[in-house]
Amino acid sequence: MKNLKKLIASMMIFVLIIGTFVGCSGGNSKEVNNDSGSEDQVNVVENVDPSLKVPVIDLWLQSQTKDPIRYEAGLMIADNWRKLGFEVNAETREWATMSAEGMKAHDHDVFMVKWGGKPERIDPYHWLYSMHHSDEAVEGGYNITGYLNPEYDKLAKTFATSLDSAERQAAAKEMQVLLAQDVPQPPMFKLKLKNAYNNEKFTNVTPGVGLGVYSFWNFMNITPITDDKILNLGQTNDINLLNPLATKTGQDLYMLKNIYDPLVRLDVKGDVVNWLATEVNDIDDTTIEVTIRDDVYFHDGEQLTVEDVKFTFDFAKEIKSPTYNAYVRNIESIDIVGDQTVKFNLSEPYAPFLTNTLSQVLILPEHIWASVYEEKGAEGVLTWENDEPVGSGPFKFDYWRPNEEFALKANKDHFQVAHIDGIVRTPYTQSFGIVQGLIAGEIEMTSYNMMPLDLEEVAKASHVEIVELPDAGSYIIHYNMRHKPFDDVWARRALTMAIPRQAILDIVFDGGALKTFTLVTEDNIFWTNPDVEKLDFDLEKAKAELVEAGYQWDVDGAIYYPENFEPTPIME
Amino acid sequence: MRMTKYILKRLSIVALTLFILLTIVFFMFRVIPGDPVSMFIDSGLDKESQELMMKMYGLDKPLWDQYVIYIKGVLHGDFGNSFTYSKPVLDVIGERFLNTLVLTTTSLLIAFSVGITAGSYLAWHRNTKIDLFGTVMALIIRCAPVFWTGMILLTVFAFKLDWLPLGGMTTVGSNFTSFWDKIFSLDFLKHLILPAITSALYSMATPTLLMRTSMLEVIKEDYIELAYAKGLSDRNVRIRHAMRTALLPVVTIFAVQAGLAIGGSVLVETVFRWPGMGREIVLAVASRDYPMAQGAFLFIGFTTISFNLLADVLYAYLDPRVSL
Amino acid sequence: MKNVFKVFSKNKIGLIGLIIFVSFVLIAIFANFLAPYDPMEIQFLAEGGVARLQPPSLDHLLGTTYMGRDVLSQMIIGSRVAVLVGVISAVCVAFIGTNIGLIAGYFGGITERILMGIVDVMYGLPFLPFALILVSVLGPGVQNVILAIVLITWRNSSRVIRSQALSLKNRTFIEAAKLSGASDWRILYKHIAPNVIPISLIYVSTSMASAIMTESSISFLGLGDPMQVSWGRILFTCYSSQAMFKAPWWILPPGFAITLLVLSGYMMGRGFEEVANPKLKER
Amino acid sequence: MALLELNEVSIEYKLSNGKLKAVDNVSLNVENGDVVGLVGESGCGKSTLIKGIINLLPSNGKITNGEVIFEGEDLSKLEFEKMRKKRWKEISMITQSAMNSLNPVYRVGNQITEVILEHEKMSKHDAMEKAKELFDLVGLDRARLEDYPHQYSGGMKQRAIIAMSLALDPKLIIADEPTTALDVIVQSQILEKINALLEGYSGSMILVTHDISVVAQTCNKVAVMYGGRIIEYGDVKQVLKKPNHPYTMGLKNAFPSLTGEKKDLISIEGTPPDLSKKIDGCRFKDRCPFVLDKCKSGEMPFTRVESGYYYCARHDEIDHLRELADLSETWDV
Repeated sequence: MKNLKKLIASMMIFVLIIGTFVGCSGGNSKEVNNDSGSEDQVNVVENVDPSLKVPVIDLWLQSQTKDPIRYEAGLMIADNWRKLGFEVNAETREWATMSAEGMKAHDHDVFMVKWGGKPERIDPYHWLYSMHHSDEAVEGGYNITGYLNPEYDKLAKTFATSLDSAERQAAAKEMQVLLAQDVPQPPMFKLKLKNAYNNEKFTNVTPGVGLGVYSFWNFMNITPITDDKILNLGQTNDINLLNPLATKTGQDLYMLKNIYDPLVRLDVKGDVVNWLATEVNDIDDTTIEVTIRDDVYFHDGEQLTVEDVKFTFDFAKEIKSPTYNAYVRNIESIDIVGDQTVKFNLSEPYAPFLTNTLSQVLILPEHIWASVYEEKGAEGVLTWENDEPVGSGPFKFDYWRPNEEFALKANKDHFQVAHIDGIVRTPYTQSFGIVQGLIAGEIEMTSYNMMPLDLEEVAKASHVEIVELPDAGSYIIHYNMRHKPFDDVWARRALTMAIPRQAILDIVFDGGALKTFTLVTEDNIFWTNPDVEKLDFDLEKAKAELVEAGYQWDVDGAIYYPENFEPTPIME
Repeated sequence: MRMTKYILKRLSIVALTLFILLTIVFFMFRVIPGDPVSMFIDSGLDKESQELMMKMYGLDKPLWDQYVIYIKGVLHGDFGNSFTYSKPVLDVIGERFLNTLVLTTTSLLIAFSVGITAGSYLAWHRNTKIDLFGTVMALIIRCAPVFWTGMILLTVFAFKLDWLPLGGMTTVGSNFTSFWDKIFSLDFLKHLILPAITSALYSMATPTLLMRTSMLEVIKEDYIELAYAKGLSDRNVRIRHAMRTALLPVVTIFAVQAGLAIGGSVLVETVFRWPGMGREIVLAVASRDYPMAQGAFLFIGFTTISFNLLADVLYAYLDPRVSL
Repeated sequence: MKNVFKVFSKNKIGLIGLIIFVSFVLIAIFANFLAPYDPMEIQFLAEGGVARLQPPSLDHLLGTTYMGRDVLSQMIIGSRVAVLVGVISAVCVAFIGTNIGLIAGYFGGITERILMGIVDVMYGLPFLPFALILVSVLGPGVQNVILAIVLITWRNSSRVIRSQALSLKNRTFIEAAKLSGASDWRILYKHIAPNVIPISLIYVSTSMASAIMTESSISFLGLGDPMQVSWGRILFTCYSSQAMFKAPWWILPPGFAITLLVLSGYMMGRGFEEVANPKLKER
Repeated sequence: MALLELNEVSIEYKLSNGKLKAVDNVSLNVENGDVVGLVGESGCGKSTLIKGIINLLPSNGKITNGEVIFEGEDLSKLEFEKMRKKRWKEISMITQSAMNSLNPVYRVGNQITEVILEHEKMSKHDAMEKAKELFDLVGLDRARLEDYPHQYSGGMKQRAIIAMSLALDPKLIIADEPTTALDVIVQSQILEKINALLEGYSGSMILVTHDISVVAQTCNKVAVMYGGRIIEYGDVKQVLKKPNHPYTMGLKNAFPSLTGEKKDLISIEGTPPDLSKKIDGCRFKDRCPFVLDKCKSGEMPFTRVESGYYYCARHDEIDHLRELADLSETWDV
């Protein structure tokens, strides 16, 4: 027994030794690299007041599961920020945690999000108004960074309410200038989306802005070459829910947009075109009159009438649909003013009413939804699965076997008939399945964004053609202007200039993206302002601006605030 | 009669365990940071809509109320609606659960039939080179991470040789009228082979080694000598007497292995994209789909406990010395 | 240390296990000296461009990853997480499990019923899914992975230790100690505990093996500590980069390393088992 | 012709550190109707010998020399299948520890019918009928056939094994210490049962035991084994009344008197020889009180007596030694 005790004791010591050794060595895998500071020894102070030390920056990274790109890019950004003397604590978070604490509660220091370039964001209301107006700087609001700029707010107001598009355009361009110099949450990259299709079976592929080949117009225009007129679509996720009033994922909505019709649609460039509507008239700032077609029928044979239109908007409001809330919120009332005409009365002027409201709200058949409401009540409508959706769109719901297939067939009675006979959508759950499926001919099209390794793989198959389209959304790095050091514009500008954009493009994106300096991407010709200040990677200049603002460094290269420092939130 | 009483008693313990489990799980999921709504902010859910959606999910109520509502629902067989699928949790889980069950049952069948045969074979040829090789192999396979084995099998048999599909449960575009129609199809079988073998390889080592040890023990017994003296054939002695008796301890670990296999199905299902419970639980946790995760967790727990019960009953059936 | 070797020198399996384990520990301790590159540093080709998916060469003995990182260095640094998680969780698991088993077995009555009730409920928990949820609750990080593993696996040893304590407490030498007026705790830790230690040691080794396996599984599912290179995460990165079919040099080494280290745990456990129960030697 | 004829049989075990000659050059005849007692201390090779007869040696044991002739056929050279057919049918066994000789997971009845069905073309039902008759014969309740071994007492198990051994009416039954593991009362019951059964049994039997009193009650011949060799063989009455080998004398002293006269039991000091080493001279030399120099080397002379034989270097002084052997001082070391 005695021997055993000794044995235990020695093992314990052994364990402790391992623990300390391995544990200690675990901490120092990243060393602060100060080689840039050694060249110009400006503002290096020997006995700097420790209370002036610029606080540690918590950089939240997306865990690799969701997006390896943001993870890798984040590591590179952190490395370069450290070169400026900032102490950066990079840690990863799950998306659900990060969005609740950052996107919603605004408790972050800094994190990155890839914002999707949906067609309804072509009118840059979301980018310029929602994301930067002071009204949205509250918890849950889109002004995640907490950008407060009265001058900007004024421009934003004009942009949001004016019906004169030239005036709106001018305001938008001015706002972009302000954002580019204040860099509250600068955009960094936009993807070069690479979708693929089978060119031996289909032609006339029309990718639409934001959605690529997943665009409604592509489904309308794509033309079969062979007798196989069913388009097999491979995606990574399955459809979740077919209730337009309750769904929250784009994947569901884009399919629902084929089944249901809105009053107007956004075309491949994002411009408004009439759809159910034949005529849209602005009577004044807050009154819009819409006349609809008289030849539209729901898939069950009932005619689509102005009553259905009025019902849809009223209903979404009545049952408090979270999905439609943003669209119908500022509609005060809807009047039926003629056999085919309705009048929308807005509570306040809302410029993007067509792009952001009329194009998004899908007209529901009153005869179906009213009875569901009667049966289940408001909550019941929101949890209703709507397993066999009846719409009026150019595609009818065919069947859905979860995790296996979701199928639509063309509605030959629609006022605009697609060239294909149907769509079969298969969820693959992992992208290499999609790539192999394309090569093997199991599927003919995917909106999955091909990675370099995938491209290598499909290059061997001559029937797979790549469609390239720049993304209208971008990777945005969200600083929090409520937290130090992001409350100071000079710190933000310097940090922005320390983002190694080119290196990230080369290494992380492997050429699959472009740099971007404005939230309204350069391809959005009408709205973008190409002449904004471009704070690209430039450590020298970053350092110079910090020096000019009075920042100082200790001998180890760590950065400190100047004495009696008052942050400058925005440029004068 | 005694058997029924025993089972009833066991079932009540099961129910209690499940209730405790349920409570732990319920509160644990609420402790996980993040909520099921805010993760959709970037896709266009503004402030007011987020609140409406929280209300839609019933998450605006105090935690205790939510718990009471949930427990009441469970007692009525209602596990709530999945946030992600907006379907009753049972509907979603039902199918996933069957998928997992098919996979684990197949792999356990393979693992135990091969393991038992191999173990008794090794014991029969004890102290030979085959025995040494087999034992070492079993140990090594047991120590190899199952997802890694899966990745390698996938690379070799699906990618390089192209004999078997790369994953999933059925070929894209195949059409089955029912669950049974599906699982008895050749296509399904092809998809099943790799994940089942991967999982089986992992579960195989324990029964093999245990069977070997147990056999070695049994071979020394007098009744084996007597069986030989009786003039029974080698085969008969080995199968009817040695293996049959040596089987008993192996049965007891069946429950443990089944529990491990079901819990471990997360890994195999991830590697092979098998639409089962394990993967669903990971997805549900990631998307904070509380009802789904709770339900899935409860199902897995229930299955684990049921397998324990099954093993006990099976043991009592196989060993006349044990009465329940 | 001498004692450890003395125990093992008689026992081949245990000795091999110990040698493997000690080698990994040494690699882990000296990882920073052994690793030819920083495991997270992106390597570039001489002609520029990232050294993506380079097969093994003299510069990179085990090739590079898709992001151009040196696989060998990642393997070496990754051993730290494995050894750390393995050793610490094993010791904690055995410590907690042994104590709970001892207390339950010795005191009996309501204490035992409650403790063993907890163990029973713990057994109803599906191991890996529960570990995943715990890690989600606690957040990523090696220490949280260890905590999650310990919180679940202590159940394994407590049952066996309890039955040992049960049988020991009725032995005459315990009765004698009681009569001489020793307190319960003194009897428990002075007289009973030393007798169950050989069994605890078996659990230390096997818990180490299972902890290492669990850590790599959690990392493989993407829930490990993303700031630490670990073998499971190397596999996860390889799997999710879709390069697994093309880069055997990337996918094979971590698996072999995990297998070997886990194996060493079981082998040492086997060694302790033979010490605790010499009858096994004949097999 | 003898039923079983062992000619100079030697059996060796291969061990990790060499060889062990468990049976060394043993010859023995069993005639039809004989009940031969095989007596010896544990480890003397008697179990090995009988395993050698039915060819059930463990894999490291081997008959290295001699022949085992059963009904004119050398069993040691018989191939497995042919041997298998003979087992139980021709030679059955009553095993040493009936406690463990029944498989715990099968009903006793099934274990009996199993052997009947294996060797005879018979329906299951008939086999069961036969088993019932056998149970009647050994005095067990027929209904107990349906029970599992763990529901039996030790004596019942032994009876069940006896019943089983009789199932195929074999020519030879080898009873390997059938009573050792039982308590005294049950021992005598079982022994009585065996004796009673032998009345109606025409075949032969080898009764292995370390208890010489059992031999006296049951057997008509006795072979005394020591250190791997039969050192004395002969008619039971002859041998017990006038043992010729000092070991037999000692053995006789160690057990209660057969005639019932009161006397002190004297045990033989020392341990049997290590069979893994080559033994020169008499195997009993280290424990024999009468040991002389001539005992210590070479082969011991073979002395034939009226009903058998023995090996002792002092064969010419046996009567004198026998007197000395009755005194307990002789055996003091």
